Amino acid sequence: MRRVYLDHSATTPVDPRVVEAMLPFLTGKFGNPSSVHFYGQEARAAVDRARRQVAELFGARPNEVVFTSGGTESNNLAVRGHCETTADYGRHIVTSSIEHSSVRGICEALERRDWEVTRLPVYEDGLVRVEDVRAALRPDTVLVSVMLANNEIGTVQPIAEIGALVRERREAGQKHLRLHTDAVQAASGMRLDVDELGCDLLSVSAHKLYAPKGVGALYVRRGLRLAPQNVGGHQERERRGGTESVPLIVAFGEAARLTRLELEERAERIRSLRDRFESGVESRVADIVYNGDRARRLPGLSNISFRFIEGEGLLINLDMQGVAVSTGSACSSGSLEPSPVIRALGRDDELARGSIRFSLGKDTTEEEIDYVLEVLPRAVENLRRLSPLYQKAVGSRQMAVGSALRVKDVES
Amino acid sequence: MRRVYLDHSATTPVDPRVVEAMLPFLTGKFGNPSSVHFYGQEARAAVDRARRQVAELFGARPNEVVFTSGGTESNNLAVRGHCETTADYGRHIVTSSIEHSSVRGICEALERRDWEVTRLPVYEDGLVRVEDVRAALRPDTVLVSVMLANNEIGTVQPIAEIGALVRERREAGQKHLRLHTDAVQAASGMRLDVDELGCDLLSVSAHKLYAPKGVGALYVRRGLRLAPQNVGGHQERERRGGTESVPLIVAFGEAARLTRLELEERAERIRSLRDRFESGVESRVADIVYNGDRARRLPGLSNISFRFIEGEGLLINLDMQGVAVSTGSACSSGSLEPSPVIRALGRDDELARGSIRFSLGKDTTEEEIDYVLEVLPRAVENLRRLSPLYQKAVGSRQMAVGSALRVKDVES
Amino acid sequence: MSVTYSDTFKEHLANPRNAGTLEGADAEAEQTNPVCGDRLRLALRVRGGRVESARFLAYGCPPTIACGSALAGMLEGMTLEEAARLTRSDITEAAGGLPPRKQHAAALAYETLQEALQQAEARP
Amino acid sequence: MSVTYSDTFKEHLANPRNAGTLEGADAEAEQTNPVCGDRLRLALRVRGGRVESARFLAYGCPPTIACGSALAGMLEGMTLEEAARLTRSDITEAAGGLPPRKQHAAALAYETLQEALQQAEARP
Ligand SMILES: Cc1ncc(COP(=O)(O)O)c(C=O)c1O
Ligand SMILES: Cc1ncc(COP(=O)(O)O)c(C=O)c1O
Repeated sequence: MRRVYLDHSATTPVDPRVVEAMLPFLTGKFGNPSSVHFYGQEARAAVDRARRQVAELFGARPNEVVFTSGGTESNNLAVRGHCETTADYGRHIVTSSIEHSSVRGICEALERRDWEVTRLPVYEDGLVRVEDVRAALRPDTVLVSVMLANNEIGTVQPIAEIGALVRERREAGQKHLRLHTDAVQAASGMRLDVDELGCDLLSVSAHKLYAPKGVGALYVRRGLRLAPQNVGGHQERERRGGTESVPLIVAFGEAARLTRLELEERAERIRSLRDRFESGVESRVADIVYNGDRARRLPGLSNISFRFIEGEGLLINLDMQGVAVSTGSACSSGSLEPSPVIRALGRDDELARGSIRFSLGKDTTEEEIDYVLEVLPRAVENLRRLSPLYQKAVGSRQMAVGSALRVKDVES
Repeated sequence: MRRVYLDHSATTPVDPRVVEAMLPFLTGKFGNPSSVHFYGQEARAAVDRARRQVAELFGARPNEVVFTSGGTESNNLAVRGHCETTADYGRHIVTSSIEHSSVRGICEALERRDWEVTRLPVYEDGLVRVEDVRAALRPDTVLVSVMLANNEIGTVQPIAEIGALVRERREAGQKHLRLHTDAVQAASGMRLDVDELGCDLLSVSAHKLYAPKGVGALYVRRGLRLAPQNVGGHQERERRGGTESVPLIVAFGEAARLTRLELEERAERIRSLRDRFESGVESRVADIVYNGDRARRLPGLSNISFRFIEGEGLLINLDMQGVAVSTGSACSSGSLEPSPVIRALGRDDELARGSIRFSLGKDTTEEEIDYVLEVLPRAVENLRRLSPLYQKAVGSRQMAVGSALRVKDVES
Repeated sequence: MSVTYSDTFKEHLANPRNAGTLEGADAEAEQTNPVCGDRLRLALRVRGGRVESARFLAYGCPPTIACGSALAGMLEGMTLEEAARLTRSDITEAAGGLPPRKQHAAALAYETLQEALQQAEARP
Repeated sequence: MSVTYSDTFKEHLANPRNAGTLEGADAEAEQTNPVCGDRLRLALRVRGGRVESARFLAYGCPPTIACGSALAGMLEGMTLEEAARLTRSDITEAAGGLPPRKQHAAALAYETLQEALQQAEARP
């Protein structure tokens, strides 16, 4: 079966060049970087090189990079690590209502430990307003954590402006206030620079950048102390214990290098394919709603709600025809979880349930997009014809449902 | 240069069969196990298979296995995860004085949060006594954490007996008391069975089993609840957030399978090579002391203190001749850190500083051992001849130091 | 949040049996799951105490569609007594099985069937 | 806890210069680092205000050995005045450099040198 992967926001295939770079560190150069002997030094040198490569990805110094097991751990270390250090100075966090479940989860855990969390709204465009951040800041706020780009709708938040605001407050005397940004999704679509962003902590994850799952990094601005979360061992300058995954770190380094080299070229290609995709959908499918600001968003992401139908049904239908996409909604026994991100845009449950994320990657081709444009309208149509909501909506038009149905076994 | 790796306790090379098993999950089968579509299901199935393989390694059920980023994280999750859950019932931990730095580190962190920690002694044999455990248990003890096999001297602790004791106490009404054992080192050298051991939590790490660094597992006995440490996402049944590292987990599964298949054969080969090594050293080098009980220890490990000299010097000397070993001691500005494990045996600082760990692996050969037996005595001799301690010790024998020195540039 | 579906299940989704509406139906039931919003509509034409035709419409997650398809498919040709004896697990089975968290779809189908049978029996 | 050593450093370790003791030495100094227990012994034979021979013995981590070797090696041929002008960083450099956490080795070598020079100067 023909397969088209349009779920690069979930994870990406490993670039063959990245596989190539990491392979030697599995078998031959397998040392533990903490070992003093030759094998250890060889591994240490490789980790150091990768650290420089990852630091360059976001314009930091190598010793500001802490390697972790992924984006989730980076977020945990950033938020919990900073909050545990500053709890004596304040217990208030400002975040957005559309953060990734990891930041959301940590904030909820902190609430159970007597922290207060202000969750900023986003508006129909999926964007946080800097004025809202300003209004939410309190004298006891120690952390602002707002993601750089959202994983479901791809909107890019005004982090540089928030960074300037945070710095201003800090200079005005609120000296424990820091800015964290989750750049896990952003890293593959836009150039990052921690100084331009003005952030103190920034999370990235390798598997969104054509490197393997299981490794990530946290940028920690020089001078900032975090309470380590994974303790024991002297690795990562006491900031994160555990034997370094040398092969994954090397892979991450190479992927960071390639991303930096090829980012603009990739982004441009992907953006033009995404535009082709969206105009194709518009001309073939009625009753759709785009989710999130279409200008301020990542180049590879398109999130669309299809009225009258439900995301998982469409997802499975597309999957049966080889097209892999995702939906933010989940329906499980006794509870409906329409995507909280789409709900935060002010959409009703039906639209939130009918949202599908298409995320393109650096190797997505025009032919693949055209195939999806062939398959998608049919899948939507078939599901709509099964949908009582759709029937009601078109009822007045006296549509002869049975005869128009293309599915098998249908009688009038 | 000829290279002999005798540091398998630090880390192991990845078995080519393990590389083979993981490779498809980097490029082709790269899905995120949380994805509903084909790629996700393929990844999910691979993780499930690996979970069964790892569960079989220690006789558990698959859903009792939580994948982590390594042994350090497994230990963190076990100790902190259990203690946070049971803090209302008691704040006392019993552990040993020779735990790995990760367990040691977490216990120290808990002490700073008002937990009490009893550290059981080991005796000259490097073994914990069950009676000491019994005496240390208090009504408010919620956790006993004693490692199965030590990473520096390889001694195997009486966990089954401790497990029986813990179970007895639990049945007598101390219902929150649990036993954790760090089996990171043990897994490569002895068969594990969580029911025979009677433990509730057990940590393992893939990179000691010829799989890559960066993945481990925690056995969590059915019914036991842990406070998750890495939060966010629904992975690992809410016990550990973060996108699963499918390639590393698959690698770990395959390594677990191979370990289970080949363990006895490997252990026997390794033990006989280790014995050859030790009798070779005995016959060639005087003034040595074995560290740790020589019967109750892992088959591949030999820890020897060489009098009058310092471990790191010997390590570097051996390294310059291609032999990789390790020492538990570290000397850094303003502080001496002689191995706490060797100190716990009652050895003085000099012996603790002069300790070297030789750890053999499944692919160690007789030729390699013989090469080390050629190189080691010379290295020891050279360092001793530089050593004022040695000079003093042999001073009375009127030894003509200069003429006997084999190092270059020496005049009488 | 991952879920594995059987081939039978997928076949129901790819090619739903008996989808649509029915002119001159003897029963037209519609039930909504109040929690998650899933909806199932079932129409029956009954002749001589036997279900001659059955059609369904569904909005909701794939299990709801598959259960609608499975239910309508198995109903055709059954007597009303046979239909009344159908259980939730008969529907689940005909749909090719459901993951634990998706059992509510069979419940919805079952409720809709009960309503339809009541309507059919109430007919003269 | 990893540490990278230079080639010069390793050469000092593999082939220490001027190791040993000296018969009829004009100075025999021994210093111990009270914290970590490292020991360095330095013996000098002085002729006409110039170091004719220098020998060292060392117990401790590799930097202590390398510094001993480097120091004894560079002393031979120096006048006592030149030797007195040596600094800690001269020793570090001659040893091929030291990692930050190992600077104490050069300090020990320096202290030992000072003691030896005092002894030598105290000689008639
Ligand atoms: C915005 C965002 N943050 C964090 C994560 C978590 O990263 P990881 O999958 O490496 O744990 C993801 C992806 O899953 C993400 O999209
Ligand atoms: C006994 C013991 N526990 C825990 C660990 C930590 O495991 P990892 O290196 O996977 O973090 C190690 C090895 O480093 C170990 O030897």
